[in-house]
Amino acid sequence: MSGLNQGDMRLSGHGLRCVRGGREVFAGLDFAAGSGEAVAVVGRNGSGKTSLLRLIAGLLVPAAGTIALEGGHSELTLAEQCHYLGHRDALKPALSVAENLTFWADFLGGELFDAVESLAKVGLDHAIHLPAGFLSAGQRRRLSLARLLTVRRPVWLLDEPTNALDVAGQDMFAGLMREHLAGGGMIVAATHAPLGIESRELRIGGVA
Amino acid sequence: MTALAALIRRDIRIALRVGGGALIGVLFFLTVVVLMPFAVGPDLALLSRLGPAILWLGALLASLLTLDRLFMADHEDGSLDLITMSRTPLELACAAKALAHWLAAGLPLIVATPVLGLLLNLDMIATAAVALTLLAGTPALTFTGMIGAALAVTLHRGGLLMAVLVLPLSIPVLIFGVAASQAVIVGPMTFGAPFSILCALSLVSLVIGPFAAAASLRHGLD
Amino acid sequence: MTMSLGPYASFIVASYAAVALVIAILIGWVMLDYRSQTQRLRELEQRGITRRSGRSATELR
Amino acid sequence: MTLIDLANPTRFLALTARVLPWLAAATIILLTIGLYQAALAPDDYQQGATVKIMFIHVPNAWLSMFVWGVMSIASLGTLVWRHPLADVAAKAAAPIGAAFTFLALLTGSLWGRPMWGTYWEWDARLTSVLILFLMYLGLMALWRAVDDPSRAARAAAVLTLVGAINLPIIKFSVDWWNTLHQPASVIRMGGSALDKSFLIPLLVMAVAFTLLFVTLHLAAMRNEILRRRVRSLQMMQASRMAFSSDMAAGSREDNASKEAGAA
Repeated sequence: MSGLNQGDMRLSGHGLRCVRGGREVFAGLDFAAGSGEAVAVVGRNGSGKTSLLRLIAGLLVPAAGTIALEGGHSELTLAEQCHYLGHRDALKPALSVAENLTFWADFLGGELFDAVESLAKVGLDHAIHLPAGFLSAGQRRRLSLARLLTVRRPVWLLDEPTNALDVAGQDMFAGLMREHLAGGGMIVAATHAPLGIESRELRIGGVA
Repeated sequence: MTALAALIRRDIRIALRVGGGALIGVLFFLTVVVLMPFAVGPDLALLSRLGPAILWLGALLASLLTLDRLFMADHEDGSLDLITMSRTPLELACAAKALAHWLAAGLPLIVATPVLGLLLNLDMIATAAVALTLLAGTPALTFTGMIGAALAVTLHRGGLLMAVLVLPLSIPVLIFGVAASQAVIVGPMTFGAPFSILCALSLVSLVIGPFAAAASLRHGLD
Repeated sequence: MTMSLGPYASFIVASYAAVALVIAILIGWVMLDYRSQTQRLRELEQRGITRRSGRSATELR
Repeated sequence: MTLIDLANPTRFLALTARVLPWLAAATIILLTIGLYQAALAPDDYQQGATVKIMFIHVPNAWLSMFVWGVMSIASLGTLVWRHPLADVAAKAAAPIGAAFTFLALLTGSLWGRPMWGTYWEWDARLTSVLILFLMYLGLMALWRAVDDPSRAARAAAVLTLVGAINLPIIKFSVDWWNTLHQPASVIRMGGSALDKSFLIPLLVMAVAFTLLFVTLHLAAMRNEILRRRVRSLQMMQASRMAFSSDMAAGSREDNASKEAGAA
């Protein structure tokens, strides 16, 4: 994990306002996370948890406010230093598990970690040659997690990451997140269920 | 560079695997061309005069109709989000995807052209001329069609709407493609002039296509 | 034995050759496919994946 | 051995293994005899030696229709009797049928060149075969488009049967279209008036090619059954991993890294 940390990093947003389809989702939102910290975004359905993650990932443009990563790589944008794990798995059923993972490793680039070891960590190591279409929902999620491990990014943006994972999978995932934080990474997770790690709570959209 | 090569490799692989649509385009091309004589009659002299036009129309429809899933599939499974976020400029990624599509679906059309030329009673030189113009012109079709494919993602609609949007844009390519092949068969024009315009159209679309598609995709994200 | 095939000998030879070639491709495809499927079954069995009946999947007799 | 006995794929595989060598041997013997007789057959007074192309063109044309017939029966088996091997038979037959149809077109075109002066004439008979070829290709595309064979089987069966009903209609329309535009087709085979010296080798070749199809079809069906076994075993492997993933990491690691190296 040494390569991740170029000193202390700090991800912060100020006065964020998000408008989707003419409707204001939230406004005046502030948040911050330093190296080794996790933020759990909570709130009722439709309160804008996913929108916040997509704002940070650069997939949505904020109507007002700024998001910045201090101490990160100077030549890269914020989005390029983020991992985004959304509802959809970004997997191709026709390709094998290994082909899916090595594609993202080759395409996303940057600092890489061994793909086979990542698959072993998420418990998919003997499915390497199976088509991803044969995997169950939980196994597909594990394969997506392997992408987070193989391609190194300091900021993890996780949208309901424990969805479809069984109890053992959730434990495994909590371990991976702890490892990431210990290496100086940051996590912003939108979640209903407890994350399984120590985290700061960011409540949006009022009381649930 | 490895990133783009990986993207091209992946898209070609998916197109050739079970469920991929690479060869359906050729089959469509074949079917459209075979349908024509039933409409215009089996007169070989007539067919050989219409041959280049029929082949060009078939190739045009085949390469555009296979395009509408170009970005849609990646959008539906979330891959497009990751591609947008990546360190590879979205314009280059779009160009790579279009190139992969052309290799998997456009090249087979050109390979199939000689066989279809036989059915339409085109002689060797005419067939070669049509194949050459298709080789020069189909990249233009793919790269302009890509804009429509990107709009389809933005608008959440594929299929016919895309065809309606893109077909008018492909008229110049059709004009000069058919003109160049006709020039070889009947004259009176030279082959060179329309063919160089066709090549120029391809080059222009290679530049415009990726930028327009990337711009459309960026605005279409939600 | 020599046959006189007339002025169109090349067409006759070409059609027989084409038929031979395509049939050879068909036979080759069937045989290679068989080999690759049995190979994959054997690999799967080595990894301890067996059929419910407990019998070998490649077993034919 | 009744149809019910054959419903068990394992028993079918056993039968195939026993029968295939004999079928292959019979095919080779008949083909040799047929080719020998075809070589000895006299030249036609009108067409000269090109009539020799008939001995391979006609069997291929016959098979192009026969295979669709086989697939139609198999499709009935899928839709009506729900015979477990029916869709295997239908799927395995499609590429072989397409290959024979392609050969019928190719030899027809090579035969037509000396007769007509062009490789291709929009002659009613050739055109119908061309449409049949397109339908074979479409059917193969359908099989390829869906990953799960049992789901594809229904769609393919419906399409095959619709095709079988439509083929005579297509043939009729094409004939009508053709006579509208030009006088009847150029090649005049005397039909039943065909001379015995042609008829016997032709029949032998037709039987030999039919046997060839049966041999290839059985072998392809065997491959298809094995392919489905691979598929179901892989699915089992995928679902088994879910249970073993927690303890798996250690014991299987060297195995896995070896595979990744191979990939």
